[in-house]
Amino acid sequence: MPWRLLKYGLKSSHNEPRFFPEAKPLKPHYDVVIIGGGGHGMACAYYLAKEHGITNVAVLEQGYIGGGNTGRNTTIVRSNYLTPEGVKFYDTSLKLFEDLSDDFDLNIFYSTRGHFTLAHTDSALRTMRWRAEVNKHHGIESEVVDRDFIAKEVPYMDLDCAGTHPVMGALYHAPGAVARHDAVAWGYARGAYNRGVEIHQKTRVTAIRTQGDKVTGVETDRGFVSCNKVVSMVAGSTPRITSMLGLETPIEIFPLQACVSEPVKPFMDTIVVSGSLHVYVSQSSRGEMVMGASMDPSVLHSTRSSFNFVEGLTDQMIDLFPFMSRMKVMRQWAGMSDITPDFAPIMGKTPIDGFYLDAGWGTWGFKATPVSGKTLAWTLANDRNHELIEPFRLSRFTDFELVGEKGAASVGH
Amino acid sequence: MIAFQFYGLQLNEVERACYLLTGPESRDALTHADLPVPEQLLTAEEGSGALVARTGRDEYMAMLKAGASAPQSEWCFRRYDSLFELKGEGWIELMAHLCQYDFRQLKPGDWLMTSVAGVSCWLYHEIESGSLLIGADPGYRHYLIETFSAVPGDLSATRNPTGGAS
Amino acid sequence: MKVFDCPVIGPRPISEFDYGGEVRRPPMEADAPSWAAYVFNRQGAPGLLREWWYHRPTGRWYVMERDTLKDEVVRFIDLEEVRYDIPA
Amino acid sequence: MTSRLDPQPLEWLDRSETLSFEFEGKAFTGFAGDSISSALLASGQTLLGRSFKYHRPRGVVTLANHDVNALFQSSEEPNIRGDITPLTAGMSLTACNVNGSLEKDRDQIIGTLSRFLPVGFYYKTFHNPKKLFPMWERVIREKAGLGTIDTRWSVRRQAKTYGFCDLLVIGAGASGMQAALSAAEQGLDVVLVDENPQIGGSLDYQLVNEANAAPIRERLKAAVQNHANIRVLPAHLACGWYTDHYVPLLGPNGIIKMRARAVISATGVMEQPAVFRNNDLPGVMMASAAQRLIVRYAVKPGQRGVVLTANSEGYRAALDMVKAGVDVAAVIDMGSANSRGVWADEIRQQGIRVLEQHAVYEAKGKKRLTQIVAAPFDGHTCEPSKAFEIDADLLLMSVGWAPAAQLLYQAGGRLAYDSTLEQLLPQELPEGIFACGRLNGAFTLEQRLADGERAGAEAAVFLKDEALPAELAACRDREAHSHPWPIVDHPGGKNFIDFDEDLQLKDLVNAAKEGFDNIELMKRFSTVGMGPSQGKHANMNGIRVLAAVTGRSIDQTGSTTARPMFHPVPVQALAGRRFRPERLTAMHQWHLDNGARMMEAGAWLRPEYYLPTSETGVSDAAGAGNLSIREQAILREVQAVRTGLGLIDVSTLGKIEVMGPDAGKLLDGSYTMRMSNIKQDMTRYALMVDESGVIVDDGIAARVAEDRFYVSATTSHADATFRTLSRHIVEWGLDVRLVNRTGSLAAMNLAGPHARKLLAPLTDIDLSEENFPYLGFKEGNLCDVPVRLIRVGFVGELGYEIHLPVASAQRVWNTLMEQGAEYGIRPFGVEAQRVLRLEKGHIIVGQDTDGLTNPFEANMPWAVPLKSKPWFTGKPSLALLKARCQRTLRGFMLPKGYSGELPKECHLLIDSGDIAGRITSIAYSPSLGRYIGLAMVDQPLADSDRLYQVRVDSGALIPLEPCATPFYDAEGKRQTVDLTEVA
Repeated sequence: MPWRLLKYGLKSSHNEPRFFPEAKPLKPHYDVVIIGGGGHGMACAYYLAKEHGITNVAVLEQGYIGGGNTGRNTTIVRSNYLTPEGVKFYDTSLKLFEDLSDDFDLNIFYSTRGHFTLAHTDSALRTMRWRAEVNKHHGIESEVVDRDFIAKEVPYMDLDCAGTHPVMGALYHAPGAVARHDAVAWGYARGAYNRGVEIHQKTRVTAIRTQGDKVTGVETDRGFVSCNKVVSMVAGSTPRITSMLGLETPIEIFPLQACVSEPVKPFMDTIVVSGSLHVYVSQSSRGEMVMGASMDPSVLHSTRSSFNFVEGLTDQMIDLFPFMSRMKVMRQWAGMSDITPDFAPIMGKTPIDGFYLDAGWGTWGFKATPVSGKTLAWTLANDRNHELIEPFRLSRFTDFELVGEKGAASVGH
Repeated sequence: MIAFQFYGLQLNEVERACYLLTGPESRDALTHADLPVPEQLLTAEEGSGALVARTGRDEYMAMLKAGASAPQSEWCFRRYDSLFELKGEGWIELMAHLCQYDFRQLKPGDWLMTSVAGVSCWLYHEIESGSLLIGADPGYRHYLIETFSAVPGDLSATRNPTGGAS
Repeated sequence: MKVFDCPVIGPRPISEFDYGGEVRRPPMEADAPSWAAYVFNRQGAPGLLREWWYHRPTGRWYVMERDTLKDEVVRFIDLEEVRYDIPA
Repeated sequence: MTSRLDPQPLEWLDRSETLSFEFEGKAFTGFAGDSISSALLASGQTLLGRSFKYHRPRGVVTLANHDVNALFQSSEEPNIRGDITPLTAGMSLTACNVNGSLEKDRDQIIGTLSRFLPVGFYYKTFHNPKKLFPMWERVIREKAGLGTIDTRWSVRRQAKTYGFCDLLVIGAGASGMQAALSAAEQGLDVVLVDENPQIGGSLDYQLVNEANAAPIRERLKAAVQNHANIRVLPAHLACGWYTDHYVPLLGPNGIIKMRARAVISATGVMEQPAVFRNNDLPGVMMASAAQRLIVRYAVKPGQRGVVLTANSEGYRAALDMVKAGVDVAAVIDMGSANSRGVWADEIRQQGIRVLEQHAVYEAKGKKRLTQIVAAPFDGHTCEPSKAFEIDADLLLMSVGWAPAAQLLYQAGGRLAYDSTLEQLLPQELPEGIFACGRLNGAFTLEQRLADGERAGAEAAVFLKDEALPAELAACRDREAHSHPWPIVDHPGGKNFIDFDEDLQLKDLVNAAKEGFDNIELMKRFSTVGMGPSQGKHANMNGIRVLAAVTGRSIDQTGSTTARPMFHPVPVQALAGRRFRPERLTAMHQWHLDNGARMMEAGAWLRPEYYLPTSETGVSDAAGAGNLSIREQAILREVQAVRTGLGLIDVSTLGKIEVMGPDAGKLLDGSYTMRMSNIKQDMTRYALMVDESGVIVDDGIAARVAEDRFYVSATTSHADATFRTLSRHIVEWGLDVRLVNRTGSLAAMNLAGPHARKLLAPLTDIDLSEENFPYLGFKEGNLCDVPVRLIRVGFVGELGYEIHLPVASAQRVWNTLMEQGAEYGIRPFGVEAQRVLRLEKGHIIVGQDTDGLTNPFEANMPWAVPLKSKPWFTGKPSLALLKARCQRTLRGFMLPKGYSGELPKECHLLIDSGDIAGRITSIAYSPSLGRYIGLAMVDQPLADSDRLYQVRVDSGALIPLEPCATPFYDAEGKRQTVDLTEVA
């Protein structure tokens, strides 16, 4: 029995330290204001304090810590992306993830499970090989596997999919992992708070003040705060923030839904994603099947659930896993995906001096939490885009130099 | 050819010569072949052995029984829709399995274009026979027959919903 | 599931439609940056958005003005309003 | 001890049908109409399950599916909810998540270690040393989850249907039935639904002994059953509210997806537990659970009972117990008894001890309740010093209610705390949403009926578009039915807030102390309300605790988001029947009969290659190495086209008629190259890009007449292209008509040196080169069928693409096959076509191009007339992209007779250690006797004359010889004349 629990048990009262600060009034000035108290926002604050010694920082969250997409995603961590820029970026993130529990001294349940992206057509198989080759080139464990391999690893999957779209092979990414998404935000938040960063929940930014083209502060529903560096890390709310500055971006918001089954004894230890069936599934540490599909087809600024989502998902899922027809769906929810034309994020400096962006996270935001926090902190400290995020600059669209993630239309999870 | 029979519910395949007319001359071509010309968009009229629906600004679909005279015009194209006729008690219950439309509101003479079992179809509630005509792209003929035939199996399960005015 | 109460075809579930995205009009003369802005940038923020919607079973295009926060169609736009001329 | 009672007036049982079943290896019996739990209790089995974390003994607590104490496993299904699942003969059930058996669960010791397992303990440890975590994780995962899955279970699917009504009333209790009636009276088409197998709700189980309720009950039930405008659906669960009043109703035979124009939620209230030490012992249950046991299942809930109450319902329940033969030892009232109505007077008259200003400090017993410890209670805390014991095997909790408002929240409704009733009540409801009955604070029978009447009338008025100010609070009661703090602390703990998650009072208090002090963070850190009953018996007390700890009001504390589904819904019902639209070509059966291996192309099925059983040997093409059966079949087909004749079914292509004065202008604007100047009876390659210059489709445009074109599109993009063209007509205000003939016309491509020889005698069209040149288009008759012939060059042989009515396609196909036999005609599939087109260097959109490829990258600068055309979709983007082309498509070859490791599509080109492109297509070319392919090559390498190096599976780098395309018949002579003229 880990001795910390033993030590805790023998104490009479419960005096564990607070994770987050008690609500306090806003100071008049901060060096940096981070809009958005999700995983990215907290990570940025954490690395600003830890790696750059910048602690006069305020994280302003309109709702509660981790209440946005941080608490709504599939919790998948992987780096088998398509483009070299994407692969390097996400692999850095995956490596950071592996040590987070130690850095935080908080168990984020980072669990390496292996990740299958199924191919049901020749063209899909070709795309998998393309990704595998790019991944291997960058030293990432990722390979195209055949039906026999899948049958051995996931014996309970019906590879013939009840007769239509049989599985032809898959991209297998052994380092693919899952983690407790809340714990990642809480770990970063506690780390930042313990290093002097202020966290303000229930504080909504209503306007951003500028002089000429330079940021001077932000208006909130709890008063004005002056600062000369503001970074927007609000994912699904990005257009609302950028429109405050009249800054046009290609971002559109689409609901991304998910659901969980009632908890059953864990039997699935790996992560299975099918592009053409638009479904993904993994089993949480609580025994719930976490399932999802692709984004809703039309723009909507809402986290409402739809019934045809869960109908389509279950219909396709039981072609792959017939026995899951005996389970029950317990709860469904949604996040708001901020999508870009090339399925790659928009990060770093913007035309407005002192205003930085961390957005365009679509369905790939959670896995980028550590690296986005780290690189944005570096960028804020040096007022220059970190080299890992230079390919994701906002100006790439003006230069028609899109990142090729959409190349293979390989929107995965 | 009878597709299936179940508790007085019948699905038959019907033969019609289908045409699509478009362009300014469509109306004259129809009147010339003394076929009906429905006035309103997405409505249909029966007459002289044919069913004619207005599907666009000047676009019409004509389904002719044997013997009716075919319309002639430069922009008149032959279609080969698969046509089915659904009749008998409980056809509304069957359609409730396949199509998100309140068929209790479909009155005789009504024309409807909607999705049935995931396939875009046109439907017409025939006036005298009271049966429902269903037309779709010929590529889906096999799929629609298979799907319509599978539903009655479930119908019997839901045939007597417990209690209440059914 | 959303229902659009459309002219001519009446109330129809969203599952019968394909989404055509934001109505935009290309600038005929534009320098490179403003053409790139037209191609890639979108209105993005929640509010009234004019969008193309294609009704598959009838093959009809609709332009709707929709509140993308409340998911409510405010108005059906006459297609004439979105017409623009292309150089002959 | 629980036991079966004599027949009850409103019982659900059919005593003529005894059902035997097995539970934990023991035989039991019950009646038809019993639930599994009621049958077990009727036989004295009160221990029904073990709690999730501490494995404590659990029994019935709500009997309303608001908890999952009674969760069973069968050989066919996990997580069976005993309280509400009807008993069926032959069931064989066991408990869930027990280590050993229900009676002897070895994991029970975890309960004794609970002091070492504080809230969120798993976040605090097990992570270092890092190596050990996987081991700990396995231990935790093994303990996680409830039921078990058998991955060999077969699939089950239930059909779904659509339903429509004006007004959906959810909940067929007193107020629901009244609402349905008053709306139906005004001519509305009403559906009244209730999740229970019988209608009546609390009008039955709560008011069975109320004299004035009986006539109302009969009248209402008869009225709703027989009203022409009301469809009553018992045993149907409203799973959730979705946009525009879309409410799926889960019934025994599957889901009815009900579209309503308005919804009335008459879903009542959920009884909330009191919190005291060991409040989870079997024998401690809600008063409404005991009433349901007696009224519905004729089960006596215990021998000697105590009622803990804070409302009049507690006294009424005590009277119900007396009537059922339970010895009621005492009624403990957490407040004062004077505002508890006639029922309190009746209890006193019967000499039953009433203890005012008291509460239960602790319950005692091993596997079921044996004794309760009561003590004076000042509204907040107990005085343990004045505690005293009462022996009892039944303790009824009647301390308050939470609104079953999940569907109201989902629809966007807002509730606010009413301090008179001490309950959250609807405050603001969105359009078309109404609430009535106890959910809306109407508690007396008169109030429920009046509120139902009000809601029904309001809905009717709303649906007739007559505005009416909503008087939501009109019929609400004026006295509290819930205690604001039914929570008694105890140094020993084990006072449960959430029975699903085994969360004690201190867990929530400590979570708040650690900073998780808002309702959403508390939920996620402590997991309160995250269990299978989703907080139905826990959220209200959880909110009260958080409000108290933070000193905020109930409304300031707020509540977590109510999400569908109200109860978990079986996947078999959600998935529904399996609809997989399959589109077949006219020659489908012929293909199957002739050994075709079919492949999916969107919804279509197409032949990939043919493997007729009659095939024996194969002409082994030199240099091809040992080929699989599939590859041999494909080679045969390629050789047939190159040397004799091949026929491929291309019916899946998009086929669009474009007519009208502006037809040319539409095509000029939609495609990159100019179309309006195609000469009569000629065709031109049609490349379509989107506004950012990315290739989206390609096809052939044929000039049929001055104002008429016939345009083809690729199989996978046909619908999208038709949609795009029709949109451009609207956007550009053009006078053009489109007709989509994809399904009405079949198409086949006859290709090979003998094509003209075969066709000539069968058609009235003059096939001479002068009359019908390469890329020509002709209309005429073939085998007496009106056809269009197009001389396309995709496969690089003399060929005619025949477009004809789908009804005559098979006949023409048969004739061509018969007549073509002398020329060695063979059917060929998509794979052979891929090889043939590759030999000609033609691209396949989607294989050689991807989501970002523009025409310059696809090495088709000739298709982008930037100078000669004023405007086309994507032109400005292509003007910018022309100068920045970073990669292009290049042909390559492997040396003749190459027998090393074969490169595959999407293998990477490597140039001085960096990625410099990828192979998009590669295949063995029998015509050239070597492997050929296309590669997307980054510019620096493409411009140089260096060999390309491709990294194959083994990691080795294989040299590729760049070469110009087309690889075969570069001048295209073969496409123009008969073989005889070409030496």
